[in-house]
Amino acid sequence: MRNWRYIVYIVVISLAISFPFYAGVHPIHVATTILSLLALALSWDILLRGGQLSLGVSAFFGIGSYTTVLTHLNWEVSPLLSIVLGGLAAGVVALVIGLAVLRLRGLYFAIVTLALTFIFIVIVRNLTDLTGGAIGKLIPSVIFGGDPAMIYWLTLAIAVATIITSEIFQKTRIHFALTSIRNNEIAAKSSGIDIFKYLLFAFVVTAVIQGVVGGVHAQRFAFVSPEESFSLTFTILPLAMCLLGGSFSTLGSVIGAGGLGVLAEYLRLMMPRGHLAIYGLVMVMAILLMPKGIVGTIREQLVRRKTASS
Amino acid sequence: MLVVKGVDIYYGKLQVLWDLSLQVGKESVGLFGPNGAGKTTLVNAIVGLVKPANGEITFGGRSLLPLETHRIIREGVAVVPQERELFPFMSVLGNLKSGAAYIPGARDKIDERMRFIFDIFPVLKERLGQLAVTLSGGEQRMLAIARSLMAGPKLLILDEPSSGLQPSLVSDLFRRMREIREKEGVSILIAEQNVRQCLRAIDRGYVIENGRVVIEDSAEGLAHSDHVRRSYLGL
Amino acid sequence: MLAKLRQRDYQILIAFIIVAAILAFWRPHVLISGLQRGSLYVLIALPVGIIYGILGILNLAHGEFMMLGAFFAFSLVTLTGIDPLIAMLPAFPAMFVVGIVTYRLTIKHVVRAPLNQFLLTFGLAVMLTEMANLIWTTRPRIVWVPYAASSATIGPITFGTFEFVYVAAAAIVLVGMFLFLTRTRAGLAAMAVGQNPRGAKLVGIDVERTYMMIFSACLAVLGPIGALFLIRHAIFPGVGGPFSLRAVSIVAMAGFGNLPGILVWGIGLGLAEAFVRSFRGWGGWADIIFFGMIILVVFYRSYQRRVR
Amino acid sequence: MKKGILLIAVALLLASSLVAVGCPRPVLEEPPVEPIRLGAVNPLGDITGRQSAQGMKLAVAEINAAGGILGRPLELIVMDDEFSPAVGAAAIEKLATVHEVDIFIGGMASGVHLAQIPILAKHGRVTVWIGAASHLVEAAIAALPDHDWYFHLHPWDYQQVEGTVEGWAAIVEKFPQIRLDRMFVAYEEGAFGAAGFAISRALFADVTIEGESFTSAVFGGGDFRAVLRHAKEFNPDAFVWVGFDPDALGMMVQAKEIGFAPPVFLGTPPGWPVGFGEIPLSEAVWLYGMWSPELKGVSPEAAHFWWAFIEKFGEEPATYFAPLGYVNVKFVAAGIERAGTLERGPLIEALREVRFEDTAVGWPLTIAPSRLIRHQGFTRQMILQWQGGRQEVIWPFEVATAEPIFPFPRWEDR
Amino acid sequence: MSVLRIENLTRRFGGLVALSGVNLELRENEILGLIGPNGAGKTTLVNVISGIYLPNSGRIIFDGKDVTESPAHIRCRLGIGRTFQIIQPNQNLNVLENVMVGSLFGQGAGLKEARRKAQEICQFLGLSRIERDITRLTVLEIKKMEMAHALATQPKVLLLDEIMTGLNIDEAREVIELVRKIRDQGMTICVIEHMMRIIKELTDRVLVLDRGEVIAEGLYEEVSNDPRVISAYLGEEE
Repeated sequence: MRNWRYIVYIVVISLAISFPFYAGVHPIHVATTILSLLALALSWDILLRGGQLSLGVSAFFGIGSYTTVLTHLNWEVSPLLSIVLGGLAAGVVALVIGLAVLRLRGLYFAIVTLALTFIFIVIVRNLTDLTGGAIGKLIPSVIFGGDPAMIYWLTLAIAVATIITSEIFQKTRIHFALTSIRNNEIAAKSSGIDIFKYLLFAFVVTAVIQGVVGGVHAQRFAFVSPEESFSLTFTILPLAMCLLGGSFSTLGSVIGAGGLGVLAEYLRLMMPRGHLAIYGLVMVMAILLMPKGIVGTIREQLVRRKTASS
Repeated sequence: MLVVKGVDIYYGKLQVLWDLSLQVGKESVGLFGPNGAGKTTLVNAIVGLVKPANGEITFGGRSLLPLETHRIIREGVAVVPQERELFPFMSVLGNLKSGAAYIPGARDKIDERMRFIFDIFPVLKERLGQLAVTLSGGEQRMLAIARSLMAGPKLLILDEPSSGLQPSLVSDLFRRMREIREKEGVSILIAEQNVRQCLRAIDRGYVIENGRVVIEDSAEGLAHSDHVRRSYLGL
Repeated sequence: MLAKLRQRDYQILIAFIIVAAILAFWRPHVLISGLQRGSLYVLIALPVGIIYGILGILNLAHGEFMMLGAFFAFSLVTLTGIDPLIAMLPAFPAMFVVGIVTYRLTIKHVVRAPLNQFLLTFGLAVMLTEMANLIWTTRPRIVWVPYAASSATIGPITFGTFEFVYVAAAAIVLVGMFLFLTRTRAGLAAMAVGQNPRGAKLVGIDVERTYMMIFSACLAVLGPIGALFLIRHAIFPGVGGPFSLRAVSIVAMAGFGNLPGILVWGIGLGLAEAFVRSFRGWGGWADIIFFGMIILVVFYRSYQRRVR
Repeated sequence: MKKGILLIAVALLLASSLVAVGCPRPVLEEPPVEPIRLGAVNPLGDITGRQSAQGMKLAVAEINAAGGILGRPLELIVMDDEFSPAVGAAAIEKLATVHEVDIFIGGMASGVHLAQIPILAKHGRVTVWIGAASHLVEAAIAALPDHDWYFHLHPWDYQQVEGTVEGWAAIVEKFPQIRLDRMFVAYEEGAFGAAGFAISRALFADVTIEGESFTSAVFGGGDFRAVLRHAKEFNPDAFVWVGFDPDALGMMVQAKEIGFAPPVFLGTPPGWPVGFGEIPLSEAVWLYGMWSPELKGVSPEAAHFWWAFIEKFGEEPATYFAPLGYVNVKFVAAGIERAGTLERGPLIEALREVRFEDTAVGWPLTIAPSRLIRHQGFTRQMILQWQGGRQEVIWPFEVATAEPIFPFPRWEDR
Repeated sequence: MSVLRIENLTRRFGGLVALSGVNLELRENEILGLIGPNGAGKTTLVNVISGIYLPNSGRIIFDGKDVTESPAHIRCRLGIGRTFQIIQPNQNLNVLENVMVGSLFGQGAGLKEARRKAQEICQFLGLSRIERDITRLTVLEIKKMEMAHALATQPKVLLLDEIMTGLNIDEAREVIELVRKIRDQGMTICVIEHMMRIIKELTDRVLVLDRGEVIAEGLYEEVSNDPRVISAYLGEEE
């Protein structure tokens, strides 16, 4: 029966990889966007598993975007390498500010990470010489010459890497550390868990993911600006996807991102004007009817059925 | 006064009370049993925090089952829960007032009730302006009892009043319960693990085990019951 | 805790008065516009603080509800031609009803479920904005009343006077809330519910109803606030979003549940912003002051907590 | 809980019916024969994008009513970009591959368009764009190996400023009492304002310019007192604010508060709040624009558009993107007519030759190279002034509808 | 031979002195009872020893090393294990996984090894149904799990904070037997209780705390007759 599972994995992965061969260009674009949001959602969830609710996804996304564009422009670093640098820069920034902000908990952590996003916006906007100020910067050419399939594969690779990271976080000792921290920090400490180390590690790893996604975004659309690169959309949309799909699991974010992404596309088609209102309504309804997210609710039903039969 | 009849309660699939019946008239009644026997569940069921699957709970002839908790309290049932459930950042005075303010009959008699309470718990008078959170464990327990008395209840239910109290305070507490019973004429139901101390305060008692009533007897009878001795007094 | 002045608050108050005195001589207009703007922040943040303190819900759609209140007042003004100040009166019950409906349909189900309320109130924000967009479009709407631009001159400085209404309104709302919470039975119930909902049930308080009333009352206040806002600002569907963010930030800064703190930090931020802006060419950095201060204060608080 | 779900369901119904009423029918007109497909991308949630799409619809309806072009009807497909680069880019891809449009039209925000350019370039189909004024966009297009297929009707940001430089020179010459030696520019701190200020500073060569940024009311700002105070201290001949529509009221009210009434008070938002002209503070405020409703008095085409639009949609055009959308389709139609084919080469050639003496925006339209790209349409914007609640055209003098009011009347006299 | 020595330990919370000048010595392989009325500072002492709070003054010497300033997780790894009075088991993990956390981080075991050790310990404590959901455990099982979790960190010293609370007499007996069994494995144990009966049965030596101070130390019989203890613990004679 175990093998059956792997067959599903293989089918899904090969379908995902071969997607550009049987899908039109528009679906590829949509899928690329969904995949990058998926990576953001999952990275957000990884930190949440340690009990830390970050509202600073946009900050690392933006840092990644800017680093990518600036290194690419100023030092003529190749696009792929510049994306890696974007991730590294986000990681380094996370390491530095993590030393301070990870001492905070709960809503205080959330508010400070959000405030940091705005501080980055102000800094980027005012350092006109380096960043191009409010107007932003332009790259003369898009990565891979704008080939949507190549960009899709790149994004897919990042999303898969994020999924693997997430699974590693779920299957190794890190999982035990993060859940214990989320459950009760004092008890976790007394079990020998170095809380700060694990949270910092998760914070940096997720920041790197967010930075890389930001870098790809910048390379894909070939420009950065404070409003676009630090847009709160990149915090809120992944958050919504993760919570709707179900937090604390890899599958939850995957389903949430896929579901909400496709839904958004469908709504846009159905009603060119006003689909965003429905989008909001769907979020509200989902929270009211499925407070644990899609995966959480299904899992709960399964458990209930199991206990009922036993 | 309070009649519990054939009550079954489940937590999910797990049944915790089995066909449980008891009565409290104008008297003090003890409800004994080891941890996990279902005492707290029964208390919660009476005040409407848990709804039974079967059975009936009436108070003064009126069914309590369809009522929400705050309605039951307004009917004249007061409860001192095990966790005390005070308002930590409110003063002692505020806590006391809150006990009477939402009970139709009691809200006009706050001063009168307050005098009565200072009579029984003089220490609270000294602490009137202090925040509840700054009181010691014993004082908080007194405040919780005093708050429920502010409502001028017909029935007072205490859940594990001795838990977390040092032994010297426990006997004092039960002495006061006796006093309240005599002065106020209020019916009292005490759910307790500590049988020996509690027997002084009650007229009659039930012993429950695994969600079923196993013994019902007078205080005198319970004190001499072998069964009770064996399982609870550790003798 | 809730609405209780402590010694430290007095110290902050004195520090405030000193800062104000210095500003009054050095840059008087900073004092005036900072106070006015800060009061607006306080006005919008206070209900957020109350809702958080009692229901445990951080309402991210707060600014959007203010937008709704402002549009209600606007519709009333344009349809009937009444003065916006008079439109404040019907705006109160109207928003109260909005509050009740919102509570019953949504908030009720997520009280004290921290993650979900985040998403729920955010979903509400999106919905309200987009519905307003469908009804009124994104074109900004304005009303004009001559007193909105009234001004006074004292010595060398000329300044706008209308926004002192914000200061007065903030004072009224704060004092009103304080009296309500400490002097009335319903207020006592609200405090009790906020501190211990289970305990509140056990003294006979209808917790559900208290939640609903407090939530609705806090939204109802947004009706008049929206009308006051309308007098000085153009309104459009997205007008509330930034204020949601600011209000939540101020509440976080004050320490969740600390109402006088909202007053202090709301006005403090107003003054700080006005101060930075008063230097020509540095206005672009004003936001960094706002968010930087939030970060510093939050860190200071957590540091304090750890030492204690 | 059951009851709750029921309530929610009712709310859902109400909300969706509201949405259904609020949103226009899908913008598809069923064609009898193979139509010519135009694909437009606009931010439909915003008034500019929505009315721009309406303007296009009006033009398509008129052309189809007259028998279409080359015997084929026009089909217009409008997609929303939600002001998001990712959505806007995907929309182009969809129009190209799913709807297989022949020509791309539309547009608004520069940020969105920057993301669309690579995809437009990949498909290389004829594109006639009426938005995206940023010089960054021009640079991005010029950097493409080939951009013959790209037509840009909206003036670039620097051209807009060049136009005002030219216009002001003409105004100062014609009305000697007006002076323009010292200018104070208050600009919103985002891309729109920052670019406006930078270009103004570069192009108004003979003018002493000071500037300061402010936070627009769109982003929760709206407190302009410090900026206005600094402007007052500077004592300029002209005060210019570069911001968005919601900033308009605050600017006027707060300037009046501190008694700041410079000889020229000028605002450059993309549109104005509803009823702005009716408030007394608006009198004699200058503005720049591509168009004015008052042009219907001097331009027959503008007048035709004005009344047709009102008749079709029951509302007045509120932004110049309404007539510009109309011109967009008219221009494309004229090109196709002239080329007699949809083939790329001849069509580009024909579009290059299209010449309108008069358009819905009141300007003549011809295609000429701009600083960096080959096919640029309009290159100037007008200088207007609010007079008696109307936006009167002051310059160019050929289409002027009124004489300027100068100097700015004192606040107390209103 | 002392495993843990505490010298002159003081801890204040704001104005409240929770512990003042506490001296304590844990001898190898003994069971020490730590008793005292409510608010005496028992749990605070445990928290200071395990590193949840740092002391204001004083020293903690463990196994010959000064650990006064060491963070909690380091002390756990050195060999100070503890249970909590209010147990908050990790709801997202099953029984075995909860126990595994101890060996994973307390002794740095790998996943496989941790699982094996956790199984061993559960078996040792008579904890069956280890794949079970936490929410369906009995009180006794939860207590056992808490002990198993602490044991899994392989401590030299085990601090049991009110592990008997909420158990009935039979269950308490079972736990007392288990504690003895654990001690026989060569561990040093400190039991915090306020039920005298259990202390009497279980411990070798007793230390009495009252208002943050050690007021008596010695064998149960000696201590229980100490008038200071009686008045502190049972209240002043009326």
